[in-house]
Amino acid sequence: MFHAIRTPGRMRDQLKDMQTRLREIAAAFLERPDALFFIGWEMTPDEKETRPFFARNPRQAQRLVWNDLCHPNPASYLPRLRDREGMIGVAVKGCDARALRELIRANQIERKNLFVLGIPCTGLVDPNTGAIASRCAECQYPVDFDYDETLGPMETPALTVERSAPDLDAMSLQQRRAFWKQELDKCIRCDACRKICYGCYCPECIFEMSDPKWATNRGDLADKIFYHAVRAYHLAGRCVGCDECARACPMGVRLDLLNRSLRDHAKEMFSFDGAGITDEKPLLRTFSTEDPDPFFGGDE
Amino acid sequence: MSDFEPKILIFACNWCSYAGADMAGVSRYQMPPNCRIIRVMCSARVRPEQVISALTQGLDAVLVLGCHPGDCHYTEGNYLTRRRGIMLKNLLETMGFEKNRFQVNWVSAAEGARFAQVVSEFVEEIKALGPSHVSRDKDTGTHA
Amino acid sequence: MNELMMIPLIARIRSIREVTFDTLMFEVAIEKDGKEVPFSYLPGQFAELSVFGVGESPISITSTCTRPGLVEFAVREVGLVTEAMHNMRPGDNMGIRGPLGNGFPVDEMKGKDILFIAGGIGLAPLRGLINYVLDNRSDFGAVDIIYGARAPNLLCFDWEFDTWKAAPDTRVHLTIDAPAAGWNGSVGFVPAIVKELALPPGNRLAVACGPPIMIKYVLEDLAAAGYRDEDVITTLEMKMKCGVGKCGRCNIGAKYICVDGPVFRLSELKTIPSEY
Amino acid sequence: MTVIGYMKRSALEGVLGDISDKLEVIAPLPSGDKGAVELRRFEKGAQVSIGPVKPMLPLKTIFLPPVEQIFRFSKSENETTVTASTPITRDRVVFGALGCDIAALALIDEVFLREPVDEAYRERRTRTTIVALACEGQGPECFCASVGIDPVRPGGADVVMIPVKDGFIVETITKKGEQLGTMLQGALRDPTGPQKKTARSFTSTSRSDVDLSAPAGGWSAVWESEAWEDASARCIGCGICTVVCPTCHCFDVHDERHGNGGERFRKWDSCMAVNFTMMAHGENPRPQHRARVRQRYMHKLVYFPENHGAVACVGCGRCAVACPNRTGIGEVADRMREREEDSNE
Amino acid sequence: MSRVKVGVFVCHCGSNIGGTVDVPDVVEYAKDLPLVHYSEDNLYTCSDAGLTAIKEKIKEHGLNRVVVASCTPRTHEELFRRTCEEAGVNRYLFEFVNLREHCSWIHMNQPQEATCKAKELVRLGAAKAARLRPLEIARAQIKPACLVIGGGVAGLSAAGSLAQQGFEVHLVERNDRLGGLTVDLWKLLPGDRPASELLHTLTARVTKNDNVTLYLSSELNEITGFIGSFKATLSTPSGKKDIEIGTVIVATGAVELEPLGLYNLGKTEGVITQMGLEKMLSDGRKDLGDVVFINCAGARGPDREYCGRLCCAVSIKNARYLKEADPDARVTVLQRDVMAFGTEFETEYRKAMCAGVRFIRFSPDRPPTTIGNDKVTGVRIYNQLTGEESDLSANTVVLTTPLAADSGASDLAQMLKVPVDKDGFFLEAHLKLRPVEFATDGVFIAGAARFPADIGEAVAQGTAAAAKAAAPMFAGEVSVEATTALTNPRLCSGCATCEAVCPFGAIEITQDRHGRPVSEVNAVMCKGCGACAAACPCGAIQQLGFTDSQIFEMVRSLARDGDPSGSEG
Repeated sequence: MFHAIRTPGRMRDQLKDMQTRLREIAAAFLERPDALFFIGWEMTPDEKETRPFFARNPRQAQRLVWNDLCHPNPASYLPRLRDREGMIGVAVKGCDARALRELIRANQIERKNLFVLGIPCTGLVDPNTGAIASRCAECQYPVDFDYDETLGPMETPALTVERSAPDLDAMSLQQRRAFWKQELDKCIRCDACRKICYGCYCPECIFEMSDPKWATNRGDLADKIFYHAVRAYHLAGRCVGCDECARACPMGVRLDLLNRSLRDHAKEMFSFDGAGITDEKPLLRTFSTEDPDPFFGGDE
Repeated sequence: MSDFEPKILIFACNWCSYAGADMAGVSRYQMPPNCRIIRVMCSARVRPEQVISALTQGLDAVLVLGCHPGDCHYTEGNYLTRRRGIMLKNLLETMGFEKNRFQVNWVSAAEGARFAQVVSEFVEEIKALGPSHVSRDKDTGTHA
Repeated sequence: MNELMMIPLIARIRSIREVTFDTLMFEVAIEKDGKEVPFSYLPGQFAELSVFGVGESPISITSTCTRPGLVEFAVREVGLVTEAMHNMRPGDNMGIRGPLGNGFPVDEMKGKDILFIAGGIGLAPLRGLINYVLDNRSDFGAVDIIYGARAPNLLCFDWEFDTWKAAPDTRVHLTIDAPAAGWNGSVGFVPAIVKELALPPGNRLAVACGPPIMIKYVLEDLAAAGYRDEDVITTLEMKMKCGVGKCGRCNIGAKYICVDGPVFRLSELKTIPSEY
Repeated sequence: MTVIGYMKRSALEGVLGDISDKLEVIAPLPSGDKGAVELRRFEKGAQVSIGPVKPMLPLKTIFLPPVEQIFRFSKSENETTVTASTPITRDRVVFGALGCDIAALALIDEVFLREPVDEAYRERRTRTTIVALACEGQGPECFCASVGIDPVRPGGADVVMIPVKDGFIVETITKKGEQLGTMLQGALRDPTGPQKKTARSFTSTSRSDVDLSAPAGGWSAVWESEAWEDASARCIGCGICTVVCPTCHCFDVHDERHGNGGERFRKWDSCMAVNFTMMAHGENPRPQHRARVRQRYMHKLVYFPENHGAVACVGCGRCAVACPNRTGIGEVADRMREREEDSNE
Repeated sequence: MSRVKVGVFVCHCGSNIGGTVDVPDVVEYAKDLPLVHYSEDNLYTCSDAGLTAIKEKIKEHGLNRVVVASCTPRTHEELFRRTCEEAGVNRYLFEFVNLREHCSWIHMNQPQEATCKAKELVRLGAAKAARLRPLEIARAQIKPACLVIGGGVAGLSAAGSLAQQGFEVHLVERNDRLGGLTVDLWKLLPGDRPASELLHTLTARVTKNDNVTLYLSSELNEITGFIGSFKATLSTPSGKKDIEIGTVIVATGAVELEPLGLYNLGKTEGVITQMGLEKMLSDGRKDLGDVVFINCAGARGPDREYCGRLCCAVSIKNARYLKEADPDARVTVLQRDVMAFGTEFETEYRKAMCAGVRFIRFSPDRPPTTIGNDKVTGVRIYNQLTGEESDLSANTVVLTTPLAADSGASDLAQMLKVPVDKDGFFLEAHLKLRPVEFATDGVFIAGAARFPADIGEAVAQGTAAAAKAAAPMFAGEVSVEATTALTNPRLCSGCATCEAVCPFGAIEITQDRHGRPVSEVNAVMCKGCGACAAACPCGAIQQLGFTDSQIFEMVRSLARDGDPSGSEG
């Protein structure tokens, strides 16, 4: 069933025929004997959003959709499938492709086991408000990613989306502290934010570890500040800004602000222009002797 | 906050800053007694998660000391510390920690005076800031 | 507050005895509000021993309820809590909640011949039952004990073997996995010895406890030897936290291993999915 | 069950304010700025939110708190003194409890009030009066009708308030309810005929087409089915469903030590967590992700009914709303039944 | 292994510690720390009496962890470790707590706080000691053979020096002859002796010594392994050859920069470089006519900031030779600055002037330009002093260009896992402290491959590198501190973050038995800095002796176990 898309008329047909070609390509891929499944999106039961879908055969490929609600990142399932024999098809938009490049670089999936279908996205829509999603303010397509097939030119669309409030840097220290106290009070440490993130692929996360017992699980403010600070730090220089963590949070905690602030700071201090854009080494895996040195003389 | 006595953790790298601390000791530079030094082989061994854990378990400040960039015994350890330090400082400030709760500084093996000066200034700064806003009282009751 | 649910009593360590290089036997006295209190239990039951500030772990009671005095626990060092226990000294105190679990069906075992099969630390829960049977020797038929370990110095409770061998109509068959210097007993895996002895089911119950891989082959051999599922009893090792059937950790099928077990007949085990 | 009067909607906050002097009052209050609702302590002047949005965290939160200290201990020489923690200090009243959450409490009682009784839980249950709010179906996700729950006069409630025009008909059910009723007298007026009639004819419109029955051949037949692979493929294992589910009650126990003392506390846990069944020596009987997904649904739809006679689902639909992939229990049950049609392609 | 029994030995150090810190109070406090079975104080723990006290108490109380609270570990750590070893306790089950330099000496007028700090430092030390695990020192055999890459002056000097010390040397040279750049030079300073004469003595030392195996027209195409056991594959005219060596010396030299297009080099006939001139001089060409040298051609500019160091000397030398060969010819050197340092080059500079060579200065923002399209006829210069432009007639224009890095250098660097700087020259471990070594053990550097060097420096660096390489080869074995990194394959996701941050190339991503990528540390190459352990998100790789759980426990104890001064609640 085709979803009533909120984007302007002219784009609607473009998305519609892209969806048809997506289904054709997926079905063709699933004909191959070594194809395991094709990961794309399908509509949720209430037809208001999309969710990942593992099409196993050409018939199921007809349930695949492409529209401006395809928020989930299909590449985030690949680390779990690293040991599977056979080819895995995956549909990726710009931010997903950047995530996929990070995963391939980190040996979480081998490029030769993947059939990557690039989709030129023209900006996603927030299902609750209908407006262009704030995550698309971060929109950047990777530089020369080797897609197997694409549905069109894979360039960063010209989107003018201003970033979602609040702007933490503009806040005073007291305001920021109050903001995070109010946000983290809502957090119930269900850890959905790290489990949906493509960047969290450690076999055993330090928050599940008993020796050393990093997370104290006391559920008080200190424990939550520790959790969210470490989660954000682990993604410094690796986060593509897809904001899936914020979307998955059942209590609506604004986690994306932490990653966004780190991305801005990485750009400002090291002119690091983002994860997965090029094959340049990730931010915290290397250094430069010309890095700024705000510490010398402790004059901060 | 005149009577507030902060509890401060210092990570010192074995080859330069720990030796600098020794030099300060040998030269009998008097310092406030708020700091505890943990020795690591290189400042690059200090895990940012460990700094965050220290600040959220009740310590008032953390100072990571390393060799001056270029002098690292392991050639590039302090460059990594510098980059990690810059990102961690930003993250902590974004989450509501004061700017100077976490500091990185460079002290060579010969700079006893500089070590004493850096530590004394740091303790004064933290005394001015007061206790950490996340200082968990040692024996909290139930959360519910 | 009842001591079973969450609030432990104090278990003061009276003595620590080395069983193997990584297993110690603790003799503890149970205290409530500073006074020693009796602690009654059935063979095969376990208790949640806790090291305050570190955690809790379910340990089977290895002493025999028919013998008055202290309660004994054999603890192998595998994780944080057991490591902390191994660092304790006589006089220190642990926490204890118990007795927990159902224990062996001693009444149905009366009058029957019994074949005990154990591997490594698996002898700990059976030792209590064996001594119980030997203390009420006349209530039970022939007793055969097959016990094996990887090496001679890993055989637990070796100081009991002689008294067991001397007991009436009781045979003890010891084995080790691979030949070792100074060992002239039989060599081979426990399941191999079970097959070799091929004791007929007849009026006999088999009680088995040991590492999962050994239990898997032993159950196959017993079935091949004609033992009915109800005649084979084993005790399961499963992740447990509360030990009183509430925290959901040890739930397999409709059973809670800590309350409906840990002792199960093979017939009962076949009704639940093989997730253990 | 006796009708004790009619209360105007506008008088509600005032009454709760009066009661809060004597008892601790908990009510659904707004949380954050996006219309979310949360069961929190009512302070004088707070605004109760009664409306279509149900609190994301269910009623179990105030009987089985997310984190709860069990006891504190302190050591000197080698004497250790253990002091149990007091669960609550004042009697409490919960206003605005929903039918599904109250029904869920009855299921949790089956586990926690069974020998050996969880004292802390029992004390919280006995010292809390539950004021139910008859609901006509909170949102599109509700399907309490499909699991036979009466959202108008839910069993287990001490008092029921049935919304009529711009107020409520208040009915007390249990003795505890009557005691609370005496406190409400000040704000109550005699109900008029039409008000009593609307109260009696109050109906709920939740979905009744959600079918949680077993697939053909029973659930054991689907134990090895590939359909579990499909159901668990997109699931990221975050366990939100177990957090927001009113009947989920699994917990984990942690110790903490500082100086010569410390404490033991328990916190919510989820069968979806990777290390839920991980043992100290590294063995994990449920290592694969799909086995954990299977365990969650088998426990609710098979094991719990086998032990306690009722499916452990009260049809509140929160699992579908909270799940990042909007997968609810109803959809998985359907998927298991129709698995023949999919798997043989 | 378990059943940890910690012994704490607090030192008075005469009055250095005891004068400020209440040592008996610290000893009493240490008695009931977790897992501490014994604690005592002594006047001088590092004295014989102190050491024997430690050994006795270890036996008496069955201690298996030792904490000494005295002075800085940097002085007596080895002494106390050996003492523990002699008493049967693994040398790494020992922890030092610094109560002198870090406590008593710096809080002399605050005895209360100093004692409280001392107690807390001892508590941290005991907490870490309780979590220490026994470690063994890693040793590697060193094969007494060296691979010298590059047969230029530096390579020959290194190879000759090693061969004379009796080591097996494999000398690989890309060209079909030895000597590198020096082959194309005519006469050398000082003494204007022919270059071939010097080369003869250097090559003789190599070709005549049967310890040296020579591979001409050969290249290194693959090398694996680490100090003491490198396996290299050479591609030689007679096919692939595998050799095993203990050390490697990089002496690949540099090439003369040929900035085509600069001053119409390659476009206008008659514009050549110094090497071109050297060739002509050694061919005895006399018909050069008037000659203009243009120095700093392609150097000290935006894309190549460094100064070539020896190109000024070359220009001075050749200018004098031209003048002497044809006194009537007008030889002019256009220079931005003359780097003729030391006595040798200063006298050459004066000799050239006396011979009639004219030196004219130009500034980089108004460089000279050549005149003539297909054949050069002169050079237009802007004279800074007079301020006008003027033309110099010239039949030949010689560009003095700096030495630049060989284009193949970065591939070789990749192979050897050693760094190159932004100009492509190999980057030594430390400019002043370790000039001829790389950070990676067993790999050394000599000659122009590191930075433009004249022949004298190349020879000196060659012998220096040979000496540095000889040291481990003489020892025959290298032992490495055991506090190296170790990976736990169960926790490793194979993301190679550790491999990326390791300064020494000691970490490799291999496959575990399921074919999954897993990181593996080479204990001999690992220096134990711990950068990898801090970079790994899930702590799969740990630095032994400084593991996460040890450091975490110290921080937890410091933050959560309260101040020891007051009565412990």
